[in-house]
Amino acid sequence: MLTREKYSYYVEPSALEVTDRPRKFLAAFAAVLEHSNYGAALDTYCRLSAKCARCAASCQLYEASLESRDIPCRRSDLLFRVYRRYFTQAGVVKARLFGGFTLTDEYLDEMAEEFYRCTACRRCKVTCPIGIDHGLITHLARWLLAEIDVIPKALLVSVREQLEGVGNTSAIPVPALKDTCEFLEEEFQDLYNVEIKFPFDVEGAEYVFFPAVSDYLLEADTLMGNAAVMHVTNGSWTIGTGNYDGINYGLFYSDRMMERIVNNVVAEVRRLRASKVLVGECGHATRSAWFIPTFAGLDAPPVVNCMEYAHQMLEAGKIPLKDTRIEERVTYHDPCNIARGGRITEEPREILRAICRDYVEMTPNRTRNYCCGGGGGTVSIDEIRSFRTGPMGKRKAEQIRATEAQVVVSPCANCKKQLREVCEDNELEDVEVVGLHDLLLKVIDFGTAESTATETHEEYQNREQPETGAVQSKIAE
Amino acid sequence: MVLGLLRHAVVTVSEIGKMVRRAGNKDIAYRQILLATVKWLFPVGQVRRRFFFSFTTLTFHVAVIVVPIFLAGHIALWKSGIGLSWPAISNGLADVLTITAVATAALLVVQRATARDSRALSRFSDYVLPVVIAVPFVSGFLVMHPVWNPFSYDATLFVHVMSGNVLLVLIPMTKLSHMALLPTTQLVSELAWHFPPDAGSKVGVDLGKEGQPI
Amino acid sequence: MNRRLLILKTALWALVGVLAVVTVARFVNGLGAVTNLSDAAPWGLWIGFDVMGGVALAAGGFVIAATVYIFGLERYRPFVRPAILTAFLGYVAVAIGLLYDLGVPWHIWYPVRYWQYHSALFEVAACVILYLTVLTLEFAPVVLEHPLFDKPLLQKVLSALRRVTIPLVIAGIVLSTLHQSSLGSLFLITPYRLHPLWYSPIMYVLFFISAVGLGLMMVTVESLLAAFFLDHKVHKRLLSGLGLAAAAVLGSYAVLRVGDLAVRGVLTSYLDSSWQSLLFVSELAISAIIPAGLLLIRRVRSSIGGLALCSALTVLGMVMYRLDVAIIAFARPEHLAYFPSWMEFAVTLGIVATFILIFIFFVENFRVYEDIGRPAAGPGPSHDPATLHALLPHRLALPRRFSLAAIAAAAVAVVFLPQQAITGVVPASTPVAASRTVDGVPVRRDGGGRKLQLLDRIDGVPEGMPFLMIDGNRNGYPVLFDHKAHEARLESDRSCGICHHIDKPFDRNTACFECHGDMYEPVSIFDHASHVAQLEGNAGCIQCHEQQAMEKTAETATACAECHADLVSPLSLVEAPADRWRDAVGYMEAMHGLCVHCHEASLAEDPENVPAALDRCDTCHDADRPIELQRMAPHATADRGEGAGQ
Amino acid sequence: MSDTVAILNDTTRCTGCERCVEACKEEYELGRDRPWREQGAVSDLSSTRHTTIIRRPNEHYVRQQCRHCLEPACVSACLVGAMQKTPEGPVVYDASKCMGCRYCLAVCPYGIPRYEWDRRVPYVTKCTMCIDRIRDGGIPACIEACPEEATVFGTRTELLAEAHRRIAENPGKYQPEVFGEREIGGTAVLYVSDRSLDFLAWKPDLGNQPLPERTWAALHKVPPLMLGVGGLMTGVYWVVGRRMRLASEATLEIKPSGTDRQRPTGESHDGQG
Repeated sequence: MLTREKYSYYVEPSALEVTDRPRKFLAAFAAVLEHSNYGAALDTYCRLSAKCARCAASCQLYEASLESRDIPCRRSDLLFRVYRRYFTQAGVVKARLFGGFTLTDEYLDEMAEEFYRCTACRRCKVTCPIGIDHGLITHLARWLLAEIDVIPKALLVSVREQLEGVGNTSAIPVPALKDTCEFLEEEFQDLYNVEIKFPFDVEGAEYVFFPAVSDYLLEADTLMGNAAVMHVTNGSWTIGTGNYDGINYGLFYSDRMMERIVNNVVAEVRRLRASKVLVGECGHATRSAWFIPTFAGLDAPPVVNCMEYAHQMLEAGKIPLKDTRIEERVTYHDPCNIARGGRITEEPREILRAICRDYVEMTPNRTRNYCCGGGGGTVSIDEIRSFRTGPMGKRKAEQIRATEAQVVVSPCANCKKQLREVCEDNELEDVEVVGLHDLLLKVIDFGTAESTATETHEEYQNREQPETGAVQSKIAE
Repeated sequence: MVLGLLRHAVVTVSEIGKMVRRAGNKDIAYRQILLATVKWLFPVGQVRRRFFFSFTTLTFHVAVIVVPIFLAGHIALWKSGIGLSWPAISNGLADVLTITAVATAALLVVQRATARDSRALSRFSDYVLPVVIAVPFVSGFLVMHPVWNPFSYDATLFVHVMSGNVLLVLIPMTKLSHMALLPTTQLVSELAWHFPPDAGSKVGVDLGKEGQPI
Repeated sequence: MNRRLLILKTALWALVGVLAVVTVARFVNGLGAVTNLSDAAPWGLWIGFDVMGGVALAAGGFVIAATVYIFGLERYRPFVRPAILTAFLGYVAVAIGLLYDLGVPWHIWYPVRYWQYHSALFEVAACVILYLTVLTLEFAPVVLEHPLFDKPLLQKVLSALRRVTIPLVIAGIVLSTLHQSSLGSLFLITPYRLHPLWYSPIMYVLFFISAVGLGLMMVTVESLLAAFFLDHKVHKRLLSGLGLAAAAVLGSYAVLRVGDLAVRGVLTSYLDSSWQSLLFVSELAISAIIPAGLLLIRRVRSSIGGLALCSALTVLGMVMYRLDVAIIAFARPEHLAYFPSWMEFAVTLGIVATFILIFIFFVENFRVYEDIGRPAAGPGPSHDPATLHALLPHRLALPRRFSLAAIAAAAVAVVFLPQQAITGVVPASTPVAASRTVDGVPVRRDGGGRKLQLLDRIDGVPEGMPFLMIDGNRNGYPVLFDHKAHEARLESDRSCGICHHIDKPFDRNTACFECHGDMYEPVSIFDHASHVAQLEGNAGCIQCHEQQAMEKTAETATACAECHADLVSPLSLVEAPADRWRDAVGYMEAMHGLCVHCHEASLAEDPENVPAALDRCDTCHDADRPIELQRMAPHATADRGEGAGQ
Repeated sequence: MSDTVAILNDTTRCTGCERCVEACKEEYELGRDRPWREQGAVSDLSSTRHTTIIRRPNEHYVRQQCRHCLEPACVSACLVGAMQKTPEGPVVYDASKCMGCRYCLAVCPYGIPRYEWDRRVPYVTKCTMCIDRIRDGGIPACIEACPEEATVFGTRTELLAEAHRRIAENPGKYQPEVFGEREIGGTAVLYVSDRSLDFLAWKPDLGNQPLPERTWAALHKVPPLMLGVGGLMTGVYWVVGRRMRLASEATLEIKPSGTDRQRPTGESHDGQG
């Protein structure tokens, strides 16, 4: 039963039967203000927002759509109005005197629609003269909407699967996981004639590996790249069969879910008595992992992104490289979640400069980069693909076209899926979107004969991809 | 007014204190936040797409901040009041800056009305505020040059002082409070992301959703 | 937190805000700036209410402690802790109130160092200090029970305190008996000032018994208020028990009081209808007779309304008794009658509010009342979208709400601060009036001096001559100045400049009072308005204030002499001080400076043909004249006090 | 009473020339009189004027100053002993001990001590009979400055004799009694006057009983009261405690219903006699 007519994205049928939503929304809002730290930020933003629309100049969605509802300040004002009316003394007095605004269902629907057009890439925070973080407001608004069951079905189903179902967002049972890994090991054998094992449940390993679980289905090369790097640098790592999913859609729509998912990750690390968390190539997985100290308290396991690890090893010269380099023109896309705060921007660039002959930068980049268009979980909502690749992704497509690069490196599962869709829909078919470790895989010298055979780009292209239908069907119904 | 501002500051600081106490992840990059605050206070290199609007705001802010604080007359008042004094700018410069302040205030209103993006957003107070800010500057200018002042000296001085007071009263009520609160915005935005460890579960308990299927 | 408590706390925080402002004014500008106290009224509201009233109101502590611990009436146990808390906070409030009243507050502990045991005040101070420490020890267990303090060392202290409670209670009772009574004996030494209706040799007994009665009633008031604001369950049966005891005590107080008057034979004097006897009757009725009578009736005693009425009356009455003794019945001259300034009320109310807030804090966070542990989480605000209540949770809302109330009240308080509270005490200004010409006839005086006799126009004596009646402050003691005689002595019109040493433009004999505007204080003679008017308004500014940007003050303006060169008369007797242009000395000093100086000089030159008593005060200031003036100018009342002593 | 120094003021001789006031001001640099709100006229006693002339009708001038009583109420009232009666006689004020409670202002029968209400740190001010001059063998500044011999300095017995001599010599002229001889136990400053000087005190007849005796009458009962009440309380506690213990043992054996104690008699209100 398609529930498409209410919002531009699917919602659980039960969400439509929720009655008395404004009261529940206000109750949730009061509870969140009570227990969280959002109160002070929200109050400061309500007072200071100067409505100067400078953020409009930096929001790629507004530049493309030019609709006034897409101005970040206006979208956040939806929530500010509710806060001012119900949660400030002045608002209540004004309401008592002049009647004024009351929260209605239509208003909530408008909020639901607006807040899922924004990918919370926080590009507007950088240019806002007052420093208002509209990404934070979107994050908070989505949590409040989630409390009245307005959650995109794609995210809801994945999280339900992760917390109550099989244990990860793509519902990959452990045997399927092992089977994929064996397949990859065979791949190593015949491609590079090297014996690389995917270690499972190694007690006391230094790293527990948490990639985006969709890598096991979609990004075999990235996994192989990761395994290769770990093998070559003989880092002690393992994959926890209890929980091998770094994805955390809670970050996108509900702190409640995020808290539970992060606690699961920490529990797994504790179960394996490992010391560190190694996050695979995924922007939001890394960012969620950075919240581990928040939830796990003082003795939280430190978090290392696989790129940071690879860069560290490369600097230390522990990764033997072939003398051949990647020939094609390569450019790098900064995933918002790890680049906006400026935490991981230089490491991937140095690796790429080391292994590519023709590396070129997109402009703007690093902390002021454009969002791939599918951030904030919107990538898994396929029904709004036209919106994502259209208004949202247009700016990105132009950026890629400007660099004329053949290969776009993006160390984030969501970004890769989105960028591939953007390239398909914006006549950039010949551009290939890969992860950083895919390229690393090609240049690592395993020290065995076969490894010298450079596999040309085309052979790689038409190699048979593992079956991906399973995920699609799961999300659709 | 002074008491109001004092309270404003104390309440903000106490709330920030509470946030830090409740946050799960306590190591906050204070140095980095400080750096960001300083960068925001002096927005060099921010002038990009809507250059003209940015230029007006910058000059407006320079004029509006420098003149009241460094005017020789004001400093003399501070000196006779509490004995505090600091170097002042020349009166010529003060006149020039006052005129630029008034001009840019007018420009601000015009640009806000003409630009499509900001027109969609602006509330009534956004148009009125620059005018209210301009009034003390105009009356101040007239008080400084009684010869060109068509009105009586005392009336103009009264308007100058009272409009200044009105401005001070408006600070906590309108967006002018960014004067007082701007330094804390960066810190507050950063702290908001430092969640209390059990915030989610407590909200779940409050809303009676504990243990319910997702 | 129910709505009533919220409103109460907001109001209390507002009072604290006002207290803050007045505290700053009091300690920056001293006592004179903030209070109406004077030499004739050294003790005002702060001593009358805060110290004497406060000590009496805090008597509940030792009364209940005695009832429960000594007389073993266990069922009054629930009242012990609140009573001890009230007593403890009451005595701290007394100490804080004293800090405001003392001229040298940092010497407040000196009674510990310097002993002068002949003084009743020493006994009060010693017992209050000791009793405060006893109360602290008595109340400490309640605090130490809090989980915050369960460190082993503190627990040892707690158990030690619990063991020593009985001796503490006994010490508390003894000390209370001593200082409640010695508060009364403070006034034994002033029989001549305290009205006979209140003064009695056994005042200390009356003070002690009234304190006991008040203590019992105070416990009732406190539990009723706690019920109203803090949802504390009222033990009606126990309160009625207390009520009966109070009735007995108040009754005996009233009998003793009236009996004492009869014994001293003063009873007859209170029958007259003076306001003192009216005050005495109403005070005695409110404090003892009505409550005691009502409390004897069982129905009243066991109804909440009855208890509330009686306890309120007693509290009001006993506080009135303290205020009467300290202030109202304390004789002082009419022109120095004392009424507390609003700032004194603000400090008293502020201190009371602060300690009620602290009381509520203790009640909410420690186990003071059995049934009020943590405040019960009241029903949350309704989240219905049409609601008109702010939904912000208390954690965020309360600090803002209370600080707003405090700051707003403080701002209003600053507005009402009188000038001298801001800039320090300013001497009162006495404007000077013009002298008047009147007819009169010189009359020979027996002492050789020439006495001038005022004439009424109707007398119409031809040889009468006009002379000036100089009475600057219109107090009815004029000085008669024979202008003609002086003119003759100083060679007629050329000599005007001798006295008229500075004249206004185009005026050769500007009168003294036009410049010397105040009787005693120097006053500026520069009239800015007339200058602006003459120099064509705005355009004229720069003629005096050349540097436009600089602050326009007297110092930065051009000197007066540049325009007004000729106004200083060369003959002037008054030597020209440097900045003569700005301040003219007080009128009295100017007149004495000119006249007395000249009289003494001329007396010294040729004593023969100059009347001998020229330099004596009563030559000019004739003490008898007011009687005549009364006849001629009834409006000029002689308001001179009979003398400072009276 | 050892023979203290004293002052005799004869109001008939005083001409109101206020030279004594000027001399007092110079001696202690008291400065210009200012019209404060808390005092009557400018010329009343104040913190800048320790002695003044009260001007009464028909040239009757009375010099008002501290009477330096033999049994001073202010000395007995001051709880820190800032006011002391010096062996030589005058009552002096020690500012370093004063805590500003102003009890002395309230108790002085003649309302003499004045307070520096305008000062931020105020102290009591009053005439100290130029104690330093007396100690160096000199005489107070005011007496030195009086041109009319209206105020004379000497020992009290001497001046009493002189006063009675003057009254005897011109009977019609003076009031029969010397003011200050026996009033409230006698004062060191004596007055002979042609008219009654009752207006100097708060009430015309102060009586001859020294004021400190009235407080001491109550205060000397304090030690016995302390022991009495202490003993009473301990006794009652012991008695009541024993009875309750017996009652509780009784209830343990035969478990009757909880008997209700009779109504409390409240704190015993006999207090001290």
